[in-house]
Amino acid sequence: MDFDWMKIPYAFLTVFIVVNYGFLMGALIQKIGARAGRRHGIPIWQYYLDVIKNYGLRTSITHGVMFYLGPVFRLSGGVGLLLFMPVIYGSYMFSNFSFAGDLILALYFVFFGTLGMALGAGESGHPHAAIGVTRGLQQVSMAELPFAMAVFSVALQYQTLSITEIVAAQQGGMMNWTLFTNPIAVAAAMLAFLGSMMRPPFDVFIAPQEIPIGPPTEYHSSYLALMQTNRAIFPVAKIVIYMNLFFGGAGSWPELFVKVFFLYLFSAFVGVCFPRFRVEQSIRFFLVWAVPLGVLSIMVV
Amino acid sequence: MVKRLVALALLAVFGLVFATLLTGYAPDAELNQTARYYAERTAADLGAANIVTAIIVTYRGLDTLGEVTVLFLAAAIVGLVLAEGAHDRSRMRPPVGELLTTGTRFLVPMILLLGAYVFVNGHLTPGGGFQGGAIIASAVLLMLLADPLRHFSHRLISAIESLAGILYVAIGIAGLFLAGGFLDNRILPLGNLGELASAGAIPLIYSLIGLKVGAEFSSMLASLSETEEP
Amino acid sequence: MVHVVMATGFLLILIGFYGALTHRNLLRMIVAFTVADTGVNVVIVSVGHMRGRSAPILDRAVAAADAVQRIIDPVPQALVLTAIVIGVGVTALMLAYAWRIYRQHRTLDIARLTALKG
Amino acid sequence: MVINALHILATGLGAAFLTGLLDEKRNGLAFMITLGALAFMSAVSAGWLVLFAATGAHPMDIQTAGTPPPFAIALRMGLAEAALLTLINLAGLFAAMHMGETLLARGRRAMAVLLVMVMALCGLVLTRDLFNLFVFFELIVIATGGLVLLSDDERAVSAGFKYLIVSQFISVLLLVGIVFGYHATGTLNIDGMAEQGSGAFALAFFLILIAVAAELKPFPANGWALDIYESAHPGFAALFSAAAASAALFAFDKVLAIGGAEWLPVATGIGIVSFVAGNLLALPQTNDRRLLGYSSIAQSGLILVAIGQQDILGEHYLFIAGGLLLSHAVAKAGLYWLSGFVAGRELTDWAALRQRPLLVLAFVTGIAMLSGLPPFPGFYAKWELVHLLANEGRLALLGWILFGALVEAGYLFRWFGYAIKRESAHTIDCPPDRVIPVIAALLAGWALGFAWGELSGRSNLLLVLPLLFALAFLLLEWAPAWLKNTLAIGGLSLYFLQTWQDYDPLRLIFLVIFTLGGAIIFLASFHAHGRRIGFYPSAMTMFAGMVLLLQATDSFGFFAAWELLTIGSYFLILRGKESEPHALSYIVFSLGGAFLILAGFAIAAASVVTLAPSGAVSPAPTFEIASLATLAQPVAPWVFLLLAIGFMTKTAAIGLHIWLPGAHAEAETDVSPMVSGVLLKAGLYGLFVLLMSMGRQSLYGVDLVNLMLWIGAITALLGNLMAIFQEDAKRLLAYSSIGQMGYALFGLALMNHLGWLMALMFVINHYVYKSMLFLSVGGVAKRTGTRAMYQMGGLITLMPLSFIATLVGIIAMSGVPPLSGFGGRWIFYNAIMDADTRLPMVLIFLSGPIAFLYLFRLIHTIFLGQLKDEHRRLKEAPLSIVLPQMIYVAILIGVAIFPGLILRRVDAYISQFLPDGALNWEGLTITSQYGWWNPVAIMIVVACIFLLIFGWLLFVNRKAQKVKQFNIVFSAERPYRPETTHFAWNFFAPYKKAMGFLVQPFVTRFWGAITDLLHTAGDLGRRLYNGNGQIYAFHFLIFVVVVFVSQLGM
Repeated sequence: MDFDWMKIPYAFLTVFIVVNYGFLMGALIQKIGARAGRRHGIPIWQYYLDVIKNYGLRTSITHGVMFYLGPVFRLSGGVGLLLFMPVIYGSYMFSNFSFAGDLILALYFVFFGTLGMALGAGESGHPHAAIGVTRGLQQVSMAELPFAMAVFSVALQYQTLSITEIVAAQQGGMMNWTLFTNPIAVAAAMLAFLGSMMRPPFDVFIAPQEIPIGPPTEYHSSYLALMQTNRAIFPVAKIVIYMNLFFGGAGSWPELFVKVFFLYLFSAFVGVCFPRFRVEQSIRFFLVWAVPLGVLSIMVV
Repeated sequence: MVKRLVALALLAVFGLVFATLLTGYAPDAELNQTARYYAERTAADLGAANIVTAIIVTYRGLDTLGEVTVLFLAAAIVGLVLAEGAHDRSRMRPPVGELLTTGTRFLVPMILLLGAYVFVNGHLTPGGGFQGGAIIASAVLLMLLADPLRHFSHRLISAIESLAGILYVAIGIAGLFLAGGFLDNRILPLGNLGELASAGAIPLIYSLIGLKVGAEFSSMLASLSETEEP
Repeated sequence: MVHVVMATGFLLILIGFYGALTHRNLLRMIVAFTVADTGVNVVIVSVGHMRGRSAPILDRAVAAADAVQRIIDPVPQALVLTAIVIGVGVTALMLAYAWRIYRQHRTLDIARLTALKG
Repeated sequence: MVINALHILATGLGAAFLTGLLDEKRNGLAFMITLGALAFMSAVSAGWLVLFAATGAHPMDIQTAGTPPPFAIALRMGLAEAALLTLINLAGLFAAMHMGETLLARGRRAMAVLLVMVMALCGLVLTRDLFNLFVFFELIVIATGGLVLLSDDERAVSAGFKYLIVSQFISVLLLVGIVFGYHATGTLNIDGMAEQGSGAFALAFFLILIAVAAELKPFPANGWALDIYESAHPGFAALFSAAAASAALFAFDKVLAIGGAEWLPVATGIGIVSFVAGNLLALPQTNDRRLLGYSSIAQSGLILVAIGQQDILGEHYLFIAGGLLLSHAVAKAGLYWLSGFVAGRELTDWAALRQRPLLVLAFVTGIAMLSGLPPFPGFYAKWELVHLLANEGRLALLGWILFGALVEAGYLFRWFGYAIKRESAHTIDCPPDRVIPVIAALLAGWALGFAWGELSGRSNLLLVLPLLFALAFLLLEWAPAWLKNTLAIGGLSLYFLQTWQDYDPLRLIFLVIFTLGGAIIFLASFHAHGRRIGFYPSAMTMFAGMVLLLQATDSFGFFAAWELLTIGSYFLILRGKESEPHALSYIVFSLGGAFLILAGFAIAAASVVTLAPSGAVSPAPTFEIASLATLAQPVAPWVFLLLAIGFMTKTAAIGLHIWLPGAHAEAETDVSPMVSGVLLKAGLYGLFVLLMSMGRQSLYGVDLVNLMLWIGAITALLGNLMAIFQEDAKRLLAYSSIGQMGYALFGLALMNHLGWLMALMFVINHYVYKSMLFLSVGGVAKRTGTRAMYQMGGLITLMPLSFIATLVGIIAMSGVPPLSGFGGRWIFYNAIMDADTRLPMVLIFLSGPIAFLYLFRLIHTIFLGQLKDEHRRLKEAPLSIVLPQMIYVAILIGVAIFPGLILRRVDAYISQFLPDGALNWEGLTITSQYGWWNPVAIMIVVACIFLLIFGWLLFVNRKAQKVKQFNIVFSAERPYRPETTHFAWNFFAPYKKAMGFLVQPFVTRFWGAITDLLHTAGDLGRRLYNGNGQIYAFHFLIFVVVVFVSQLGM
């Protein structure tokens, strides 16, 4: 695997597909959530409208350099994460820039956007921005733990850190999926998944945004547009990791769409059923329920 | 009370130690090697009739030099300590009996003579510098008793003491150069055993010691007498 | 006989020690030490003693030739002299100290001289 | 030509008598006579010393009275005697100078007493006659009684009396013993008695021995001595401690020869009890002279132990006992003389010394000598002693010695800390007659250090170039800081250029960090003005220690270097404003660790066998580090354990970490990066060496390396966790260092190829980003005048360069691609794939994100959020502090793109030890057996995406203006006070609620409890000394009885 100029248009293509899919799926999930709450919900194209509107707006204020860079980091993180993975198994076209690194690169690049966003929001000078960021970081630090262990378990199981090879090992029927060959690791990872999807019960850190004065008030117009774009790409990219590691990967776009949708739905499903945890409660939850599972998965693999 | 009990318990252990030493002690039937050497050689080597004196002044002369120094030190320190009890010349002279005053006048020269005799003959008869010195000091004591306000010249006492000391050391060093070693008495002719002018430098040294000891004791006595009641 | 003398010496030492340990008055302690010193001197002298012999002085009674058979061990005699003199020096020093202490503190009680401790 | 030794005695006496001839008023002349006599006596002794030292002549017997021993008193002059006489007479001479004023006031009698004292001490050393020994002892007692009175302190009188009481008991026992000994052997000559042995008069010998032992002021029969030390004139206390104690020790040694080997344990027992108890009791002291007194007792105890161990010390006996004795004597004399300059008697009053740097140097020299630090004789002596003890398997004794030495170092360095950090109202005046003795002690200390280095038969530390270079800065203290700084940078760089070819790749990495790394940090030191006294010698000693550590091939060189870097860094750390307690805990932990290393080396040496030049097989007093590999069971795991704990103390592994946060946080701006970025690597180097040579070890079925793995993981977790709760920026970084060192330890303990590679990456990365962050934060702290992060905020626009450095630093540190931290993480994951143990990884997984938390806190609360009113006019940190940061940024990016430049060589080097799992460095991609990583590609991809989006955003928002600080809405109000809207304090409160139980200060409490326990023990022990002279007599008698009973039992 090496660089090839053709990879650049292919990468754009991947991003384009994922963005569209992300918009649609996001709206769909939101609608499902609304229906579960006996509300009508948003139209399926709502995100397009939002994004187009926001890209069209021009702002005349900024809070400073880092404020500027926040959304840039954010979106770079999402796009980069997507592009450092082979999205479609067996497809050269959609293997993107996965020659640059393996699973570990993907795992760590997740934090790139988080870091930038945290910094950018911080410079707005608004205390709620910092409160939200710290809450998110605290929760994620514990939520990531079972996931990291699950990844380690899977890597040990397949004796490789290459995503492609992990997916390859799961080919040949559903029973070869990690879900069935290493169910404990998957259980741990799926709990972690809940924690990282910014949905109830683990979404208290976006509370400062909900009272509408957090980052979204400070980030408006094109800043917000970038962030919304990222909110379409990033969850998908993240779920793609899960899918590749635990659910046999995807040999084609439709397969990917379906798997990602159901995984996303899982978090939405849990989200509508449970009330919100405070941060320390989430930390304890992960510590008590998810971490032991992760430890177990490492031990038994 | 506890203190006494502890003291008794401790001393019981020491008693035990001493008792063991005591029961284990058997007097020698023969002189041991050192004593035998002294018994056999003193007369011939050093020419001193009094073997104890020979040991004190010559064989173990370094001890004796130390001994003299002990007294010197004690006198110096007593002087140092008492110096601050600046004596009070204006105090009343306590009443002293006529008998004592007269007796003193009569006795002091004789005591001094006896003292000199004792240390000059130290190598021949029992006695010696220390004994003689003490006798001389007793004369000073008597004088002080007779006249408690009497003032002795510290300058003189200390000059005697120091001169005697320096000469003593000088004789010792002379032994290094003229005879077999430090404090060797054979820098002077040994003479005939039993005579006054015999045993080399021993009589000289013992006389110096006598003077020195006498001066030291006197100095202490004088210091004490000049000190007021604390 | 020698044993009796020696035992007396040891006893004097113990008595002196006991006195020094139990009396709190400086002067009494000094006296106790002189008792103990005396005890030591007695012990020293007794060690040199040999039954039936005479003092180590060569005179008409003891000729130089048979001194070896006739005299007692002269060394302890020499030692005891030194010990006595040293004892005197130390006693004088202690007395001077006692005077100075009394002058300073108006007490001779050893238990009250505890400005320095720990 | 030398002069008969008897002239020494005769001169002393003659001069004493001569003063009596003088008029009471002519004290000046008497004083000249006194000084002249003492100078003559010193010269004669020195002549003998030179003779014996130069020719190696045999000891010479000196007869008196023209009669051979045993019939007359004989003296003996040999090397030891000559050395002691020189010491005693010089001490007397300088004591006379020091006490000049008092002596002149008290008159000729006082001078005579002093002369007799010195003479008697000489006599005690020279004489070979037991009774003569007694006479000299009594002379010393009486002279002491006199000299005590020279004090201005009225309490001295009662102290002197207490001394006289006890000495009366002593002399009674001694006399009884002597006379019975004479009766049993028929001689008073010590050699004659020794020939016959003490079997026939064991009880009498016991009395003699115990009486002489009591003159050494053994615990607990020493209350009187302490009172004298406390109240006497310091000039005399110096003589009492230096000369009298030394002479008494020598006398004890002579007497012990009569008893023979069976009595040696008595000496050892008394010695070790005194050593440990003396040091413990010194711990709670606040009076300087009393503390020195306790220390003297302890030191005498140590020398007594050496005397008691002479059966195994063999030919090294004089070297060891002499080294200990001379260091103690010189140091103690110097310190007592110094105390004469200090007006107050509290330890803190020594702060007045700071007015005279020379006196501070003398002070520190004294303390280093007492603590047995290099390059002083005590260091060499301790090395030999410990090795010989280990060789004989006397490990309990060895342990107690090291324990006592640690306690001693503890209170001495605490005291030094007071002197450097506290304030004193007193001033110091330096009359020449008082300064000369101190300078003499100072010079003597260094001269002895040189002499012992020469005698040691190993490399003389005072001839080692790096150390000389460091010490040369002592002579340059007059120069301005910028000049010294330039020299320091030049020296480090030149050293690197000269030597880099001599090293293998692993050591080369360390060398680069130790020299060039240090030089970069020194760039920041250009910000200091003035002369910066004390900084350069300390810093350069530390760097000298570090480069010597890399050079060292044998255990001695290694340990010496280790101690040097410890001392240097201690002085550096102590320079911080509030660093006094932290520097103390640093030095105590470091020395504790060093002692464990020493013990480990000693035990190892005992079983490493080398060929002596003659071809005979003998245990090695020092050995090649590499031969640790040849150690066999059952010694090997123990050695491993000791060394590992020692090194882990330096890397602040959890449990041994409590010194680090304060030490690193309170240090000066440019010192923090030195001790954190550079110094910590020395510990890692030690661990590298240890693991490379010894590999896996297990003890009672516990795999020690596995244990280290756990410790590393726990350290990483807890270090990071503690870091997130800090409000102080530098403390945060310090705790983060603990965590980072945990990572490195973990990597090493993985014992696989990639684990080591990862540890090495941490070595490099940690150096770069921790130095950078410390400089950046230090610059901010310098400008804002605080280190509390919640008092900062919004500094990004005012200090943009510092911000960039911090930003790059935290990206690198958190392991987020594309910067170099990611490489470490990638190697880590590959490494753990190979590991046998999996559970500890969990902790590492957790600590990664936690690191992210504190990094965010660091950058947010300082540079983002709300700018405070009082900071509105701040400027960027000084150029000298910013410049190295920018260099680091460049290095970080360089390393991030081309990690292979350095790592591939190391990778190849590690393959020698652990061939499996080497990486493949072909092309730009780094490949392991599990995955791959292409730093260049990552950098390009990320940069392209980033710039693309950024460019677009810039374009569309080209007209955006920066809004005012308070142009935000906060709870429906427009805030106007930055304090209320800067979210910074208690930043991670929920985390504390959830995980706070992990960071309860258990370890601090544990060590605090230990310290309290020691202090309490010391305090209880002090109550023995209730000041009552009679009780002291009881102590003496009890001491005798206890020794008697235990001797019966043996």
